[in-house]
Amino acid sequence: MTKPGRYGEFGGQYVPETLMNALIELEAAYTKFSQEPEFRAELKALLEGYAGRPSMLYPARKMTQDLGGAQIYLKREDLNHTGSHKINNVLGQALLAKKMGKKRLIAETGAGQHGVAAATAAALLGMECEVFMGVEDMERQQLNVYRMKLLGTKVTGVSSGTGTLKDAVNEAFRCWAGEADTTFYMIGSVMGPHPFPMIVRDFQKVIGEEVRAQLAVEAGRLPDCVIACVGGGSNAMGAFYDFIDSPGVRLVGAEAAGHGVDTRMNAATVTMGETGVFHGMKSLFLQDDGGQIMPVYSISAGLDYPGIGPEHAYLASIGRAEYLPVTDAEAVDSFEYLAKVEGIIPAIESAHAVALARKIAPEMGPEEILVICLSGRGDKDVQSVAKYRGENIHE
Amino acid sequence: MTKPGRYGEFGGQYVPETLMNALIELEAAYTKFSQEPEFRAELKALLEGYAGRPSMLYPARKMTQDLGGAQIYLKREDLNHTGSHKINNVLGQALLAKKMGKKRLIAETGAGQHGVAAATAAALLGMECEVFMGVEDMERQQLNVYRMKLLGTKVTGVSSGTGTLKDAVNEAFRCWAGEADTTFYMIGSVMGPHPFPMIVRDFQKVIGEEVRAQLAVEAGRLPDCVIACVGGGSNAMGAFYDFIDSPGVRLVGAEAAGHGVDTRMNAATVTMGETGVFHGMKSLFLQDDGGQIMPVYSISAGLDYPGIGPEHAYLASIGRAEYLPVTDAEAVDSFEYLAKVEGIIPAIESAHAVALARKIAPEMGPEEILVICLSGRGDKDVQSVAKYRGENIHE
Amino acid sequence: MNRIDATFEGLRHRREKALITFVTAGDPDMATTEALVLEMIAQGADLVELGVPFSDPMAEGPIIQAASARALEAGATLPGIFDLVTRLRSGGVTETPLLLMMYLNCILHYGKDRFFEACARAGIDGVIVPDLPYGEQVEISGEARAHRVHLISLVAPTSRDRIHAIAQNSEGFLYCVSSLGVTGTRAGFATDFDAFFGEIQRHATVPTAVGFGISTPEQAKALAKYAEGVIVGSAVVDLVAKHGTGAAAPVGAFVKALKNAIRE
Amino acid sequence: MNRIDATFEGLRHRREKALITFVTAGDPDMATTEALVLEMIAQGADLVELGVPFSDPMAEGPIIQAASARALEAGATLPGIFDLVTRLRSGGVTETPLLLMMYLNCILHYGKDRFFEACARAGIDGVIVPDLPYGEQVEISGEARAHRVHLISLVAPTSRDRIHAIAQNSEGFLYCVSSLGVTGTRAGFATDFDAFFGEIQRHATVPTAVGFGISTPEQAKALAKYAEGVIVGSAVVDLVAKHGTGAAAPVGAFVKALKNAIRE
Ligand SMILES: Cc1ncc(COP(=O)(O)O)c(C=O)c1O
Ligand SMILES: Cc1ncc(COP(=O)(O)O)c(C=O)c1O
Repeated sequence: MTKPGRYGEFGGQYVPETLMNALIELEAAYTKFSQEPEFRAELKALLEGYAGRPSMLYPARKMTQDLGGAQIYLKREDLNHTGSHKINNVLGQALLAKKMGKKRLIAETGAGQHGVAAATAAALLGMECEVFMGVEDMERQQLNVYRMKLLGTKVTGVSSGTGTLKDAVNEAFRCWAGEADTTFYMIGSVMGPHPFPMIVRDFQKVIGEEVRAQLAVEAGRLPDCVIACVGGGSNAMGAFYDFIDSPGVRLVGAEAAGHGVDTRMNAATVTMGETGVFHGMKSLFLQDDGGQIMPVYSISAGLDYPGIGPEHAYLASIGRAEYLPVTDAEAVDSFEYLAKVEGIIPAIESAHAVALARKIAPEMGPEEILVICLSGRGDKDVQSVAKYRGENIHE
Repeated sequence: MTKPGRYGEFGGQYVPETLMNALIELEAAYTKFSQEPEFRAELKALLEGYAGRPSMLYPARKMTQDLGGAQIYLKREDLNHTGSHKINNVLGQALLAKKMGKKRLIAETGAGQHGVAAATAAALLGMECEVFMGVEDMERQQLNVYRMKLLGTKVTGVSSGTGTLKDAVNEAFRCWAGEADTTFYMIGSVMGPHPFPMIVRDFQKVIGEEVRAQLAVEAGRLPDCVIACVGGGSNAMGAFYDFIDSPGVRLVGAEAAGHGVDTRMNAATVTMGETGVFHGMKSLFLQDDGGQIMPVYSISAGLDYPGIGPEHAYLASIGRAEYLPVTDAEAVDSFEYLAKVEGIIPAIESAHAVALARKIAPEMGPEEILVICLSGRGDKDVQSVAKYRGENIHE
Repeated sequence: MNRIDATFEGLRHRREKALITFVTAGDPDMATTEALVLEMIAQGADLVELGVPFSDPMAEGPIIQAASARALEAGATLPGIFDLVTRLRSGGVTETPLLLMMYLNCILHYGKDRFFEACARAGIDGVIVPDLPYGEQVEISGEARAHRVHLISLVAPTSRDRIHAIAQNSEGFLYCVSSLGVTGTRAGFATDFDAFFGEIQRHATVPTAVGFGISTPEQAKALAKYAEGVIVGSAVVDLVAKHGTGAAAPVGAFVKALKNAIRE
Repeated sequence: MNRIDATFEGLRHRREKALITFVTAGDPDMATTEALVLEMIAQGADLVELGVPFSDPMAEGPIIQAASARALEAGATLPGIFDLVTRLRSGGVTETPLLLMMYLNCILHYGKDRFFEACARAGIDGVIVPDLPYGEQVEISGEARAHRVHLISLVAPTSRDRIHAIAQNSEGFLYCVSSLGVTGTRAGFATDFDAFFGEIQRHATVPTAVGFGISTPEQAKALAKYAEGVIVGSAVVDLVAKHGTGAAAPVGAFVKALKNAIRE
């Protein structure tokens, strides 16, 4: 990292001046509280006593045997309360908000995963919460909208732009700009202006730290490869971070290639994107000829984002991590594979990581260890996979 | 217990002679393996290393504060892999089946919870699996049907009778009667002929044992009251069993009262049922004037069963446990309550237990401890609760 | 003397095998059942089983399940079945044993003692309870005996060590289940009948009858050699399903063919 | 001398406040924008901002968001906007400063140096980049300066400790954001303008202009007293939304009213 908030050339704080004070205040508060033993103890209590951490590191013996290469472990974030790694981040941010004396939480959401997590944290900590969600996404994800309402959160539709995640992010920033004194913006991934990418990464790095500790006990050594899917990049950064300075650990991110990187229907930011500035950060983005942000596509709603967190862009630029595209077809195939082989239905996001593992593991030796970050569970995706397979399912 | 397989007058083995040998073989195998350290170690490894046990005992501080009585703890079976206590049972039974040299597993399912758990265990242990499911239930629960197929299980529709859970049980027994030499029947609750109620209870009693151990650490003492919902009764028996001989622990089961016990639309077996023989056991059943088994109703598919496990019937008969009816309205209300207050969306089954806790906790002292067995998570129920509230949600 | 015992004794004297046929009472209505019973007896049935419909006939295959559902739908009840038996007994069926085949819950719900008293009064000679295996029979055996109604025991190829005890403690006749699984019609049998019946006959104190899956005169003939009687259920019920209230003639013809087949 | 500096100097001599108006370029089409710019200048606009449409205008409220979307839909591009500016400059708009208001990504994507060169060539005097706060301006400030295009700084009521540095380092004019949140029309302002502008004026080295939410001549007049200029955007764009290609007349009338209000 070059200067605070920068990862090489990436990162920064590209936001309207109206928001700068809020970012400065946030950074100061985070710096203060994240070093206080009390804050750390409270967060630990929430993670262990509510989210269910540490999450299991599961030796996938049948998969290992089937692929005939590296020993495969699954980091079971799917077993967390609310079903994904998103809870790690929202508990951290909500607690921080509470310490900062904020009364109100806001968040953006795409398919609703981060929104549901945010609403959960808000309910638990007794705070008001409003989630911005594209109207297209609301229509597609009515169940998650209802879930957020059940948790006591107000869901506000965003009809500007494509009516999807990126527009919801825009709207959350706009809202925050108007009321940052009372309101805390809980961003959903390692994205946005500094200090968000740092804060979210810090709240997610528990994933990799646990992997290190668990493997030390299980195998007495480091993993040889860690694979995670990358939307904004929070579960991947969480899984990678503790290993960045261990050069023997290969870090691989799975990007959503949708219908293929040779089509316009993908969300493979590192593979296909260009450096740009968007959502407050300098990073890699899928853009058209005029520098307009492109509509993106993936079967996986959680990977359907035209950018990537700046720290990932940096790791890609220096070659410390690789980011490889995985198509819808490969992801669905691996979704089905893990269900059949291990009795675990992964989130379709996580299935992208599984797909890469199925390519990489057989090329590794049987003494080597490959860890897949299983970022979430797939209950939410069964319907769309069925639809993908041409089965007409209603509930 | 009076004689093996009997709980007072309840229990027994009321099955066709064609099945008796299978039951005898099962009992012998269970007796043998359940005492072997190797079997116990393997099961423990599955429960801890796959299902995610021990499940958290969560102090529900906001709920405690809100109700102003006993200290409330939630036993978080919802955090288990596949989202409910059902996994405890299927891992035990599937492992037993494997030890017995069976190639094939069969199971019945109502809404699909036990079926999905069974399919999961089968996938994990690499065994063939067929699940019987009423055609009505299949139509209502297409997602779970697809989920089972994803896990590699064959789902067979049962159109006889009411095309629901009880008919699926009938069909599973019929199937088993024809091929018990190769096939293991994994029953889904503490029901059916001996030794099933005992086996399932033994595989579920880990719930109560963990509660005891966890509370000993947390509070240095026993709970004063344990509440669980009762369909067939497996999560309740699992939660109660370790405390039966501790007379200071009040045991309360929540029965589904559907539209009310003054209507025909309920499933409140202890409150409204009579002693009878069905599904291989003597117990309490909802029956009509002619001794025909009644169609039952509850908003909760998992409690929608016309009987109850024989050990519960016994505990009710001797007054050791109470079984109180909870209506749909009360359950939905408590479903919403727990979401808002603790950020936990419970299974609608478990919400029945929460509803009783909301009545009982305020009558207890602040030094007393009440444990709710949160048998499962409520993602599966969001849609039907929305429908109950008149919201039209599609996916 | 119980009509079952008398009937088997008479058959033994005549060196004949017993033909035992089954219909579900009240399918499609009680009048048809009455006609069917009379016709089956006229065409050679030596004993008749009346199935008491139950919502959840766990031991039955699809044919009898469906008949049971039709009968319940048509309003069949246990009191109605007792009335039918009473009518049959007063209408000339004085010698042929009539049995009820039914699930335990209906007996318990009616009241055990009251039930067997009603059996005796109406003229029921035996009761077959598929979900009451040997070992649980104490549940109702006292009441049955008090009213001189035979509780028929079943024995299956999988009964193994239990065959001895079941055979020795049976009354009326011993119902030998010819195939695993549930009732229904079958193309063939996987059972090793020589071994199975060898074991049974070593211990049996009452006549034996074989049933479950017998649907043709040929099958009846082939199995008749192992036992004193042959039981045919689903195949009859199947004809009732097809012919409804007009089933008496085809059922009669079928029963006649069965009786001829086991008579040769 | 940059036209912005010259214009403010002239206004100061005449003891007039600057009226700065905004339209989204290409909404609903370039010809209309051209007509609007000419009409606004004719009716008293002293500086004109052209909004470069962006897919994701994070600092904008619904009115300008919608205009941006309409312009993109109609095919507006940065080269097209440079063409428009070139046409305006060769068509007689020689003195009035023209500024681009746009998001950083469009500049980076076009190429920083190439962009400012194009600005200079076409006759753009300043660039307002809402997502480039003081502190990140080094990103493009070198290139801007090389081509003598002013990079306009914004300062907000929440800028607090930053006001000093921003004010001291600004060029052209200092864009003082009159309300929090995004652009748009507002009924009232919660800002303590005396304190805010007191702090700004203590440090400002260039003229100040106030904007964000000013939609009526009355508001313009009330706020004009704090600064050397008043910026009106959404209210103009709203008229374009309503009147489309026929917006020149109503926009002209509105601009005239605004200018009159701040002239008194
Ligand atoms: C299960 C799961 N995995 C991964 C992601 C992608 O987010 P990120 O890249 O920030 O981990 C999401 C986003 O919703 C998700 O729900
Ligand atoms: C979450 C949950 N709780 C409870 C039950 C009821 O079963 P039991 O009474 O055997 O625990 C079910 C059955 O499907 C269930 O899914």
